[in-house]
Amino acid sequence: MKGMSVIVKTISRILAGFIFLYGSYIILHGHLTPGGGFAGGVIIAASFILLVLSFGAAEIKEKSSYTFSSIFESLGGLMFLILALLGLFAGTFFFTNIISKGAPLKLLSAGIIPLANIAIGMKVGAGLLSIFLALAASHYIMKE
Amino acid sequence: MIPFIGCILLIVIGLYGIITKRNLIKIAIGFCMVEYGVNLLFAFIGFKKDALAPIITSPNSPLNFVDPIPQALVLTAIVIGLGTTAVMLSLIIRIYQKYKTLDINEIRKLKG
Amino acid sequence: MIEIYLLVIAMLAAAIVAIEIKDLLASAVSMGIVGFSVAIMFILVQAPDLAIVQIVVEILTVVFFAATILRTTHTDTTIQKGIQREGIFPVIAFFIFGTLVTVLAIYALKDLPRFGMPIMKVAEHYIVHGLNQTGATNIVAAIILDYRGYDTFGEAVVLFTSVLGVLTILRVKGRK
Amino acid sequence: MSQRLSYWILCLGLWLILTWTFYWGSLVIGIVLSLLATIIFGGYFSYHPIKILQPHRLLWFLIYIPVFGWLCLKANLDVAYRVIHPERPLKPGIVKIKTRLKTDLGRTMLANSITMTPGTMSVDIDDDILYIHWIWMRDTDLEKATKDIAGPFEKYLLKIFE
Repeated sequence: MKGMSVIVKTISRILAGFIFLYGSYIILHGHLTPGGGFAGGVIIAASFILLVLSFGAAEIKEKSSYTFSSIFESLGGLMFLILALLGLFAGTFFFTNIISKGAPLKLLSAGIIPLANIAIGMKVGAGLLSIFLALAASHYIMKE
Repeated sequence: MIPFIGCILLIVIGLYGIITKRNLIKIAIGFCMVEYGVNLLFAFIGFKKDALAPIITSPNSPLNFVDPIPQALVLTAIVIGLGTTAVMLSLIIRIYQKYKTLDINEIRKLKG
Repeated sequence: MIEIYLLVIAMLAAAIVAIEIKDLLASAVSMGIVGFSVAIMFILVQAPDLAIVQIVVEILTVVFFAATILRTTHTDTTIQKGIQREGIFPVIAFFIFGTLVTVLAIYALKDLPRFGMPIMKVAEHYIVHGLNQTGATNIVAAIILDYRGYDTFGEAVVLFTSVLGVLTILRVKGRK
Repeated sequence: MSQRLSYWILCLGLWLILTWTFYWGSLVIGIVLSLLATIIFGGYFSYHPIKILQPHRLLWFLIYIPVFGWLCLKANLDVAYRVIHPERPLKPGIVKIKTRLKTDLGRTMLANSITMTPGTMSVDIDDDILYIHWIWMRDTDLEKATKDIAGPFEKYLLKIFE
């Protein structure tokens, strides 16, 4: 897969970071506004997919992107599991919200829910990115 | 009642694609249709007339919300649907590489 | 209300086009139309969380389908005029199963509450106590990450398994 | 390095617009996230930060917006006239033009401006040669076509981006 023309490249250069920031905003405000880990994670994956599509699969270092996305996916899953186990370590149940709730309607509130959102976002984004790389990037799959 | 019947019709259209079509990608699209129909049916069951989305905007606002539980169930189902679709598509790519066709009758003949 | 009916009609038309059209790329795009009308209906029934996820996931689904179609073939060669002898059995099977599903579904729909008047016994508890117990103002986030955390955990496991499946199916050669 | 600084400023501005608050927690998270976005994506960005700080570029950009609107309106009326006219005076074709802009961002803006005015559409770009699909091919000559299509935009874009 070759890259596209200079116009597409220039625009996607500017937009990819903005899309990443928007996805992060959706994840971090998941407990206050619509959105959350699922939506934000997919948006972050979309920002990387935009770069891959516009610059072409030959441009990216495929091996290291696979390694990165697997590391992030495992990290997300591990973080979610640790957050769930925190309640068990504190002497209550699995998935207890033990961190203080904070003031409502503020960004830093709701205990473990924002952290769990971040974990879910990392997991979903990295997982979908590696699925996309496997489906669309060329070298990994076939040598026709 | 009519929106529910619309969802059922979408599920039946997906079923039609799965059963009668012989192209593998059409079958995958049929599975997606069934998934959309089920998700939409869930969201419609939770709808309440003249109610708001389940998000508290200020501490003293009235709690007249639509049912949040179907939404929470469907939210995970949508992402899982994308994952299963991806597995289906990767299988389709492999089948095409091996048999050079997407027609299931041809594949059945070429098997072995 | 009328906009939901119109969108349902548009969605069903796009679904039929997606199943029947010959060009597979056009078929994937028609499936995108179905997904986007589903997203708009999610907004109309006051489910913004679902609408955001549906829109983004729909884009990715179309991208995945396009990637697959670029890898394989563009045209559906199985479509031909008239019904062949081997094509008659699936049609009969569809008529049997389709009528069965429709009749049973409509029979089951009678037990559901009417459209627009849900029974909210459990949800009432979550709505009233959600802000105090979890601190999250988005009730849907409170449910998926606090009250029903197990559910989300199972979802994460399923997603992990599907990623594993895709990478295993598509890898070039096994490790020695 | 300096390109990354300008990208960081842009990202932080976007975060402030999104959250619309100066609550300290949100501000700290915004700064960290903009840094993250800059580290990951900033390497692709090539626009010198000095150019953002020069006020006359911003002034020319503010002038460019109404000029572009006026040109767009004129092109709209022109295409509408061609559609309504009973003889349909159409002579479509693809012409080649040569731009004087050097930076990628300037060329992108020029191509997008040409595409957004009705009647002309940029099809492909190859270094400083643009291929334009034109609904009424007045000239096929390179110099004249450049003057006709790109001339009104290029004057301002040269001052903004070069």
